[in-house]
Amino acid sequence: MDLKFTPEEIAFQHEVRSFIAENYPAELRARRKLEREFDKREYLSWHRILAQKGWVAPSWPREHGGTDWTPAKKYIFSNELALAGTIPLIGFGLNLAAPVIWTYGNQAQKDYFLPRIYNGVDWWCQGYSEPGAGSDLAGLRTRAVRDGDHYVINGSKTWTTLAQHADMMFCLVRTDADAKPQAGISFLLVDMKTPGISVRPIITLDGGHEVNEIFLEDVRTPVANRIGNENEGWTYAKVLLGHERSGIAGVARSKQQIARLKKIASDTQEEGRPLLLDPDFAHRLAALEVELLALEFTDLRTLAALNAGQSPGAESSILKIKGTEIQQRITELMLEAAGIYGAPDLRGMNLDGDNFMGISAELGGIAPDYLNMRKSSIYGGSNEIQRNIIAKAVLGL
Amino acid sequence: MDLKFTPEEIAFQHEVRSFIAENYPAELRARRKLEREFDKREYLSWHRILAQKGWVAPSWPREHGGTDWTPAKKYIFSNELALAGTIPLIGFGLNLAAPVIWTYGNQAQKDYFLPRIYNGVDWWCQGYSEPGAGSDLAGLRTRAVRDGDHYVINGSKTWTTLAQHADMMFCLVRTDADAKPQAGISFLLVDMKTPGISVRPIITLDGGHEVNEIFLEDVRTPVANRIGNENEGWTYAKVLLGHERSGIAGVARSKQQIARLKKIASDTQEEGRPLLLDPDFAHRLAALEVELLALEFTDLRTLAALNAGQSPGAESSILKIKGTEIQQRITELMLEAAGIYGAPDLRGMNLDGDNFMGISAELGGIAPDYLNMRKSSIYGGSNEIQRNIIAKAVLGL
Amino acid sequence: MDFSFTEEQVLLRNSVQRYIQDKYSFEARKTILASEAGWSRDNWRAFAELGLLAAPFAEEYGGFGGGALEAMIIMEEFGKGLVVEPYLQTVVLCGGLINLAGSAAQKSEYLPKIASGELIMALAHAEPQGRFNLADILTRAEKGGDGFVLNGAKAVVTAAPWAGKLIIPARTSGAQRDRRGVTLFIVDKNAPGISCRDYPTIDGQRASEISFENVKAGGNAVLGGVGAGLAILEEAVDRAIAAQCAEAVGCMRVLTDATVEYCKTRKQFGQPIGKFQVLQHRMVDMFMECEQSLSMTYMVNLKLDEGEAERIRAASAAKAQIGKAGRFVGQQAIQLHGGMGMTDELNVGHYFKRLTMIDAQFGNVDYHLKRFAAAGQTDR
Amino acid sequence: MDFSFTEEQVLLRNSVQRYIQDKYSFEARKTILASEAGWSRDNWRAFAELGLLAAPFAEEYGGFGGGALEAMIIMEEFGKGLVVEPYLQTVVLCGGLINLAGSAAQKSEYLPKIASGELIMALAHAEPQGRFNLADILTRAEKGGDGFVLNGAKAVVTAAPWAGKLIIPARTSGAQRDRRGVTLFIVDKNAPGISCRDYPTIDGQRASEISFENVKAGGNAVLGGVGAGLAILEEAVDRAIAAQCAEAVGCMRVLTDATVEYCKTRKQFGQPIGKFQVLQHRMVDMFMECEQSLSMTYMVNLKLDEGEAERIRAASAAKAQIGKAGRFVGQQAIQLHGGMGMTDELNVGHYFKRLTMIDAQFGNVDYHLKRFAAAGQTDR
Repeated sequence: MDLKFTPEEIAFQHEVRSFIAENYPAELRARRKLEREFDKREYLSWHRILAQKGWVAPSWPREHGGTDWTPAKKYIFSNELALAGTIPLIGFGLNLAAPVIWTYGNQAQKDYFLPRIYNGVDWWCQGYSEPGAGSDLAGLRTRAVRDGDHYVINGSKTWTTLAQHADMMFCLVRTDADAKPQAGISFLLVDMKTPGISVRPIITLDGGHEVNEIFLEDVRTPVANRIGNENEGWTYAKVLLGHERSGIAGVARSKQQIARLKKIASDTQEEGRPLLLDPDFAHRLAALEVELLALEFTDLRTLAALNAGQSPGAESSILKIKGTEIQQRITELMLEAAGIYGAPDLRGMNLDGDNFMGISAELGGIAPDYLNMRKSSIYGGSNEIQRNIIAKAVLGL
Repeated sequence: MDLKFTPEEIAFQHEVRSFIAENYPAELRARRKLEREFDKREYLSWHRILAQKGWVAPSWPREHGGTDWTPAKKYIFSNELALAGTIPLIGFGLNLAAPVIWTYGNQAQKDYFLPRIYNGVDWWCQGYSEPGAGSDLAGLRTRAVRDGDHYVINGSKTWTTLAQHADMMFCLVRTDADAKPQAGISFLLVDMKTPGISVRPIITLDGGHEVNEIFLEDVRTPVANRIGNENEGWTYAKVLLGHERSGIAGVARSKQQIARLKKIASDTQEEGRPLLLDPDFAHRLAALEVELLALEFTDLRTLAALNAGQSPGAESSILKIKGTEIQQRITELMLEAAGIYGAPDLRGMNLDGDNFMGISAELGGIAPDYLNMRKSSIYGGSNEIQRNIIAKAVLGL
Repeated sequence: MDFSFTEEQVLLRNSVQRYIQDKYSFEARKTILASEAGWSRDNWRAFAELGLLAAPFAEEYGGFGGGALEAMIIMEEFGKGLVVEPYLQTVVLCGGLINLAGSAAQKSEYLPKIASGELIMALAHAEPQGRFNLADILTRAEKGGDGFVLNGAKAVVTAAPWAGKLIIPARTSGAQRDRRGVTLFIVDKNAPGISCRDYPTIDGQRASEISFENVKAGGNAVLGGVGAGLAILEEAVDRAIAAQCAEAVGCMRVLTDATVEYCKTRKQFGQPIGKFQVLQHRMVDMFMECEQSLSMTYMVNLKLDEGEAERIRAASAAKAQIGKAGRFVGQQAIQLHGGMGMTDELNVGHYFKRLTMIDAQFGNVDYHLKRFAAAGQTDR
Repeated sequence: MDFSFTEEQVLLRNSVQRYIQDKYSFEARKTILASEAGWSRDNWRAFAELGLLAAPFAEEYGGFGGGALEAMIIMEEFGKGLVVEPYLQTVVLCGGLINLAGSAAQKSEYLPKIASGELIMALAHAEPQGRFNLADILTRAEKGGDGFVLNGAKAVVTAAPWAGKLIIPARTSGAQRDRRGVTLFIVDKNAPGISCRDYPTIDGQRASEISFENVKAGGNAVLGGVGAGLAILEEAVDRAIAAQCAEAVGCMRVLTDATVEYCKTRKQFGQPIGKFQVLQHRMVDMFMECEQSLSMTYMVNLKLDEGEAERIRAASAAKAQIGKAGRFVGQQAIQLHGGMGMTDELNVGHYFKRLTMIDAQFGNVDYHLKRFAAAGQTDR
């Protein structure tokens, strides 16, 4: 047992750190501070810098541009990105579409799509959920009917994250209405510019536009864009559900947020002393840091198991549950720190150089963050479902 | 809306208070301070004093010795008893056996048993639970076979509170083995001196002897001691389950315990000041007091509904859940206050006048109280079952 | 002891309920929020006609002689409707302050105008550095001319964009956080030297940051005596808390009912999600928090007149309970609604936002638990 | 980075496990507890033979050259067996103190005797007024003769009834709670002037209240330098905390496994109660607390040598986690076992009691959260 990284790993850590320092766009560095929504160009600028370096998809197979880093190096890499607070890499192409394509796609599909994903040419979105179907994917009703070399798709998808930017969508459609719910489903790649597709924003309660509803009306998609066999899409999708969970705990990101929280709480006065020293606040903050420290080591234990070639199994649901609980509690404490300044809704106001009285742009982002973060225990398999998984798969209940 | 008691109610409150002050045995007053277990004689001494005054069973029908007090007066009465910290009245006879007897018993049974219960001649215990059956009473297996004018009972009962003192037991026995689980059950009154009955103590994790297992081997009980019809006992028992819930919230008792907790926390030093002023401790204590205040008014609202002739319904499960949660948290805070002095196990040591160093008899009772109080969310329908009841009966889920 | 309402109170509740039902649908509210003003003068006039604005004032000032219980009844229904019009600010807080401490002349001048709907007022109590402490005041009022001259700044003044008059606590003596030396002033919002920066709030209300530069206030602008402002302010805020608890109970009740309803109809894995025991118990806990909060709302409104220490303990206990319960009920309502709960289109999120903001207004759970404990200690 | 054990460590764990399984059944333990001594010298001898008592000491003092990880492994298994023999007190705490601060002569005198099982020691650190603060010491050691004379009292000294020697922190200078002026003394438990009042503890161990009346301690009784005792004491206690966390993890693991097992077999309303989703999620939360606690146990044992501030934060974080988790897991194990959980006959209650006592020993959750936060602040 040993906590230390190897000298090679430490050297790698320094390399990553310097690369970020030297190459992260100054424009993004400034924007990040304000914690606002990013646009497509901003997301892609960092993606392309990493692609050029060969670092945008460390977990991919070597032949498609991946690295042969050990799990420890992958951990160090994603850790450094999070600690530096870089703009996140949007994973729908990199982590979700790509593994299905390289695993189940044909050569033409691999040759065409994978480089475009790698280099940030295509922005992907995920067409799984449908109105009314929620976490229960087997109930999907969007239908694709064969018409010569095309499928004609009719139906709708929802909760589609950042679909407003998407060039491509991978989606599940029903190709056999008579089969059992989980059979008769195919996996299609759909060009978002195809006529008949419309994207309707869903505004979330924080006022943000992250998710969308997608309507498909007689959308003609080439059969060549089907992954694998007809009616077997569910199998491919399922494999994907269990795929890449690295970073699911969000430890580094939460550490960075706690540092930000401490800064805000030091700058906030309560009864003539920094809020950070208020016993109640300090107690809750310390409890949260302790929880995060425990999660960090649970995460490291999972990583060590991976390193040793073991499969981490359903225990990684712990990382999802505790990770999101901690993220939510950080935003709660932020909101507490903001006090009455949690109330102003400053969306659409340009505050740069115009912080009226006590309200900084940073304070203005706190309540929307708190509201937005409620999603984390809902999306990606709700925490209730994660607990069901542990109960069944780990405890055998 | 009005919080005030009527002048008549206030006068009554004074009357009760003076009565307790003048009549509560001095011996018990001294014992109570040490929070130890009581013996039968002690329980009965106060019972009999109240019986003589005509106050031992306010909720009974007038004809059998009850009062015609309004719900408000009953509330005042039980409140004053709790605030004065009097020894509790054991309710198995008064609140459980008696209502079944006066509702479903025949005249001979009423004439014989009710006065004996009222005057504390017979101590009763309740024979419902059986090993392995828990909260699910329909699964009971103790059998009674008719033999002339007698039933011959074989089986066992468990979790029988204070059965070591009991003269009589009311119990459910299976009289028809072929009927459906809830049919074929009869309600019998059994003399505990009957040959074939043995009582085995169950020691609980606090080291106390409150509950027992009862073995019945060819126990002959007169058919005249059956309540109502053969095989209909379940109906009588069910009615009883929903009967008397007054005082279930334990508000007055919890208030008295919080006062005791505050006293202990004022007398305990932490970092040179009373623990009561430590911000963390004060925070938790205040949160608990707030919770109790809310429960007090939920209790009063239930009382007002009773006063207005409404039936409180399943909402009273709130009183059970919140009441026990608060009682448990009080003992938790007590244990926190005790600090390292929660550890000594002083059972069997006579500490009167011999408090070595920091350990008073009061501190010595804290950990056993904490351990013992875990039962409150288990016995009497676990809090999980109470939540099921609210979900079904109130929310219609 | 009696928890029933009088016939008049039942009628009052019914009439508010009917109005909300007819005129304050979720869609109607959305239109109000999207309007430039962000509130509806028509609704305000209707409130006046229904007698809501006059309910808690004495008859000699155009009121109906009600009190805290009437405000409680109105605010609970307003909570159910998520009413954004500034009842709490104008009637409960500012009207309440004038009622508590105003001279006969001030009462005659302001209360009838509030009761008739003519005058909107806002209380500018918070300061940028002050967090929740009502005594943390740096705004200064110096003697000058035939009155005072105010300089300073106030933060997040709800309803200020709509107000004709402001009530401003300022220091006529003492240092930051001193309990003595606070004086209340009634000042015209358009007085020279007042600048406002208006904005919406997260929960759909409007507020302002306000600065004062040599703002003149005549001697008759003083409310309740020079240097005597803090105790009055505290009492008025406690009364506002009592009313706001009722609003929060209204919000929580809607959320709990909506969640139960949603879980009965929404199906997943072949059955209504309301059949899952974990969700059932969660809803039971929501229900219990509603009930406990309602109990506390009755408690505080019944105890407002029982002496200062008792009032403080009642108000702070109630606010702590409502803050805790509001957070739990709001969060769980979103969680149990799943993705739908996250959308702006469903009403659930809006109740959640209002409850979230109520927690911080007038002091959050921590603040009030401390105040509750401190009041208990001086009590002993 | 590596979380695997060496082959030697795996062997160590296996041998402890085997011993507990064979010789430390619930019934065997009950017999030990009921005996007059309340511990088993046979077990202690066996521990010595297995090398457990020597594990963390250097080879020159009869040890096996292990360290914190070896103690961690042993204590986790001792936790699973609810071992009452004073490993923590004798080997980890007192042995650790001597190891940290003893002179060569002291090490040579005491460590081999500890390693061989010949000597039981107890640390008498707590005082009646001191709660969890290690610096809160009123016991005074005045210069006298060729050494010191001790007067004062110590509270809840675990394992003292069995001990041959005590380590006693006393004040050679300074006032109550001063960090300076604390000196450690190794004193014979039978020294004139020492009186003990022995009693069992709730969790089945034995402890004493001890008073000192002019107890003589020679100059060679001083451990680690006059006035320099507090830092050593703190480090030794942090190391004991790290070991105790492992013990707590052992207890929690047994409770969680037992609860899952019980809920799979116990039927109610026609099905195993483990089918009820509310209980399932409760057990998932127990499981997660076990895992998080194990993570923290690794963390603290790996960080003990990383400098004082880091060590303090690690130990206090781990103790806070274990306190919280132990309470939750213990309470839920009882709750889910229902009436059976309340009985003294089932092992469940005994693990619960041990976890309850571990929370208060060496400082409870509150104490360690404060210490964690304070260490972070000086750090920044």
